[in-house]
Amino acid sequence: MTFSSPLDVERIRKDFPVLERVLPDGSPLVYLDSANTSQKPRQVIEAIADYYGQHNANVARAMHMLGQESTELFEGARDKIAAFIGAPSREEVVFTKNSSEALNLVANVLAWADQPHGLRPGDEVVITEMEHHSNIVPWQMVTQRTGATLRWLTVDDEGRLDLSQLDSIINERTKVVSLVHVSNALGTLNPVELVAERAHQVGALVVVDASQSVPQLPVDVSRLGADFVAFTGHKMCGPTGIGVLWGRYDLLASLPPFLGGGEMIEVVEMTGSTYAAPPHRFEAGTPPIAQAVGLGAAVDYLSAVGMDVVAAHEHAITAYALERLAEVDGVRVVGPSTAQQRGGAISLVVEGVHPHDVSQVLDSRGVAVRAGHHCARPVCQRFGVAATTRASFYLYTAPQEVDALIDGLHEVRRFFGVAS
Amino acid sequence: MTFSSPLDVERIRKDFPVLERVLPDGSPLVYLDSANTSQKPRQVIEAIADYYGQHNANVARAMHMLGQESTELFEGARDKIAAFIGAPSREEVVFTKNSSEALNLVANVLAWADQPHGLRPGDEVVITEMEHHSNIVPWQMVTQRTGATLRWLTVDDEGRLDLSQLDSIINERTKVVSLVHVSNALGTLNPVELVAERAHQVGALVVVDASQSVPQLPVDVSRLGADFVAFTGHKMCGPTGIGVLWGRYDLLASLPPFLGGGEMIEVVEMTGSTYAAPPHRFEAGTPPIAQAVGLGAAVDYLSAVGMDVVAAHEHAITAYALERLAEVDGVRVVGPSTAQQRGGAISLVVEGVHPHDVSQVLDSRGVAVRAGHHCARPVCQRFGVAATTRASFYLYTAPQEVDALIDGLHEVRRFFGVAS
Amino acid sequence: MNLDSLYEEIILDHYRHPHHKGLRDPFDAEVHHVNPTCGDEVTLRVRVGGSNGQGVIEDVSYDTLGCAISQASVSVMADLVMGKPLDEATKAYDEFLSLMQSKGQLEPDEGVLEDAVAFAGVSKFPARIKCALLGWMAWKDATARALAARETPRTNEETA
Amino acid sequence: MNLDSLYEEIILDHYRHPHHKGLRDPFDAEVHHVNPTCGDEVTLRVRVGGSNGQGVIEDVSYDTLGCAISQASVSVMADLVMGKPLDEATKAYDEFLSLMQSKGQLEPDEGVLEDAVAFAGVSKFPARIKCALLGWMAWKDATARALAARETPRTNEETA
Ligand SMILES: Cc1ncc(COP(=O)(O)O)c(C=O)c1O
Ligand SMILES: Cc1ncc(COP(=O)(O)O)c(C=O)c1O
Repeated sequence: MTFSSPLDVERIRKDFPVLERVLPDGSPLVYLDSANTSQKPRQVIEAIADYYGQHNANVARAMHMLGQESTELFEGARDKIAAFIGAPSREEVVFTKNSSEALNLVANVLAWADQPHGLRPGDEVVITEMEHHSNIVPWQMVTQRTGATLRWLTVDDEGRLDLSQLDSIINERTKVVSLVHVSNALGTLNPVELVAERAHQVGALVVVDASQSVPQLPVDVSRLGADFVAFTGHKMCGPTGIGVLWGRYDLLASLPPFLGGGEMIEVVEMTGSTYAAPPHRFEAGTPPIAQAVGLGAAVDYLSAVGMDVVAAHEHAITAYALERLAEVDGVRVVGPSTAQQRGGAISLVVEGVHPHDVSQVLDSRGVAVRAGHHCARPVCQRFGVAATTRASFYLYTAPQEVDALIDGLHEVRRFFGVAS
Repeated sequence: MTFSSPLDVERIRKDFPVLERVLPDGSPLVYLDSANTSQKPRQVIEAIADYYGQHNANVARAMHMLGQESTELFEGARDKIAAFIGAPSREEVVFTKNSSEALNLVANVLAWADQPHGLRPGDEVVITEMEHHSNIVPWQMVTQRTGATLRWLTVDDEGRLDLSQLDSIINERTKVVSLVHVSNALGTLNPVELVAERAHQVGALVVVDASQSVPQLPVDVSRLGADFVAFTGHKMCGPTGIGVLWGRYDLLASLPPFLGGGEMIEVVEMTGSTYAAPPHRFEAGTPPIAQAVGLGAAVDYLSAVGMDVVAAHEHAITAYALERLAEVDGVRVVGPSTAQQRGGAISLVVEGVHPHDVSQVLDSRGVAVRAGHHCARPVCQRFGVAATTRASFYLYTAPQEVDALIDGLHEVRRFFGVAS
Repeated sequence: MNLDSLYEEIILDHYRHPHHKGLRDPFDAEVHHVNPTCGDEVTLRVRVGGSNGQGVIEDVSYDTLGCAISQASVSVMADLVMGKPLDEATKAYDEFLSLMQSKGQLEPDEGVLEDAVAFAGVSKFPARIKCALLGWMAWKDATARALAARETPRTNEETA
Repeated sequence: MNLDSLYEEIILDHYRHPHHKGLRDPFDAEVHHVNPTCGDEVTLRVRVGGSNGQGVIEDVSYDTLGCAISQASVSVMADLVMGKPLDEATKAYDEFLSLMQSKGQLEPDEGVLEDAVAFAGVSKFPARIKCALLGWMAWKDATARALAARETPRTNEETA
């Protein structure tokens, strides 16, 4: 088995302090849970500490020295993120607390919007069967509240969207199509452009949950065909507590606000208020300032490595893992079995052993994976399993860590007596 | 003029790295903008860096070593915060992104709730004229959406609530009373218990915006008479990107969720979902993990100093500042003129000089204050000013910094030629 | 963490050969519990007999979908409570709950818990405590419902 | 930061003795602009004359509530654009906007900006740029509206 990546993983690993952790028995930590949350490089940790220790102040409102520094750092981070995703304008980048809030924001403001975008009884919202709960539940909530109907594209046995239904499920009643770019549960990379084209044909808005793709692939929002794109800082070397909603400016400017409060207003009177222009209209209260600074440092870090290089490494390690997994008897991959059109999360089932028990045995050997439904219960049900074990990779994942996973899976089968 | 505080300010100041900053000309930074956001002690900055560098993982979902550590740190922070505010149960502490989200959360779930708490046409919501925009705009938005009516208690010339209207404004149509504990614009400490008693008489719920009080005073939610209390991490030595909503457990358990997504669910099916118990019901998506850890470190820090000591220091420095301000001709305090029933934010007007220009001159001398309406435009209008200059203090504020403010105000008057 | 302190031989035995598994009639109450983090599920039935003064757990039957810990735990629990007077069964429940919350600090009472003492190690694995408790919580809930149903006249087919 | 690089003598003069202040008739358009961060306000009227081929700014009058920078800026702006052909006034606007965005890096063209060159220092104070721009933005908006109104027949009392 050969492994080849354009990335010098050993050099990258030195930037991530947590990768130096060892187990009580001295064996190294093998962190294969990056689709859940990524580790943070020193550069990000230090940017946050430096912000708090040297420049901390509230933004926009303060005109003193620290206030100017923090405002420049915060709005500078917005510039960096706009450039990172190819946003035509920095005003299209809205900071939220995570992807989930970004998706809820869109769902709620569409429920409250005037025509043409407002959700009304008889309207339809289309999602897919492989969505994360954060792209299911908000739409269930708003369709219930507005009387609109929730529909979904189903998934085939290989974990791909069944596009044969595309033209019937997305039809002239469809107001919104919201789908995941790269599935966190299956790893599938969806043909967003194709779905978006159909959605736009019928005048529907397109929301893309890019929580897994922005960290892994070069994503250019101006080419994706989306009207809104959501992603989350903690999965892309950035801090927790920050997410991003990108939206087309004209659209954002036509929509009502989500949360009310400081910074999102124009003029407040007791009897009524007017609202600021995007992005501030959607950023009520003190924003995640230090977190934006940290996310800015994260995109600097990723850009310095190069997102094409990150993607190539992710592809190489995923291909390597899929090949090596095929060696282990009684292990079945849930989702695409090759690395084509695929991200770096691999869900697997060890026949006869519950995913909890799989991950427990792996953890005892320092191999950190996730077991459960990965906040995507419907797609687990689609594959007839309550849960899976998921290994997921990032730019700091070394092929030896995949080897440790494979060794661990052999041990799992031995320990629970299912090895032949 | 004498100043006496139980706190060793010089020792405290050593914990705050940013206080070592100097201006280009070498003069020290005098940070008097703590009501806007507080500075962070080393202990908090290090807790965050240590979290990212040594324990970072997603919570609840991960059962590997790092996942267990981060879950313990995160849920441990919830315990600390529950203890800090005297919450009868840790399950009553909901993490939000800031105070503003906490207040919007309550407003929205009350709009969506079934009876007896749901807002309906004819119902009334009562706020006050001295609220921060974050406790005005959400209620404007939900009353507009539900057809309920927004009413408010007015403010007298000393910046106190006019309680003569209490029984008429809060009446049997009132469903919610939401008010600020300590005003960020005036400094006023409101008699929350008294207002809450009246509200409960008529069966209304009481929401307290404690964004300024939890940082400054010992606050015990079980004695305040409130049903919900909101506050924000960045004003109490903690990080940005985190706020807290405390709510009575039985109430939280009876209310619908706010945002939908990962972690707030029980069972998700494509056709509908059931929701987790509080607090998780109200925490969709990856929570502000590192921020909770940082806020936990902040309450450890404040508790070690002692909140009664913090309050005594704040009181002493406010009294000192009010006395010294009385020396400066042409300076008028907007809000209570003595330190009784008062927090440590002092809004002032320099006759003949716009607050922007006041703060610019002060900034040129290293004195950082805030100029503007402080996200409380209605109360500025009440006092016939578009804006004020606000100086605000915290446990690290030294009396010499108040002296620097006073010297600066004399210079303001000289520079703009309004000194007699 | 040491695997053997979690997966005791007794636990692995019950997991491989669960006792009292499969839903049975008659029963007084049936509940369905889910662990939302992982999707583990248990459906559990309870039959409470005995005189009014003192109930007796006559039968516990169940169906599960879950990990070794949750499956073994429900099996051990069924063994333990079946045939026991209600107060003794409840005592075992309380003892088991304390054990799970003990972070490995409690010496379990083998007289009360019997085979369930094998779960002492689980309390050191916070993520697995919910697995071990799933069946017990379901039993507690089902029993409470069965008792509540006894207060009201039985009219449904369950009593047929 | 050095105060004198912000509060140039010319600025303080205009602040203390603003030119063209007070709302006047006749006018073609009136606008009200607010700076939401600080609450500064300006009400501004514009009268555009001239032939169709080339408009001329005949009058600018205003009322303001604001800081020294915003008050001086609107006064200097009124001086500068009044009596100017539309294209020259617009050129001054563009030049002023560039100056404000220059972070102190641009050498302003005194031929175009006259007294407004005194605001060069403001561009080094990001928080004050909005103050300096408030009146200019209002003028730009009012002028655009006045021109739009000329396209449609004048029927309202403004033209009386
Ligand atoms: C009284 C009051 N309420 C609410 C807020 C809003 O807090 P945040 O901006 O953290 O949401 C603030 C601070 O800005 C405040 O002072
Ligand atoms: C595909 C996908 N969507 C949405 C989310 C939610 O992100 P967050 O938890 O940061 O809100 C996740 C991650 O948990 C995800 O993988």
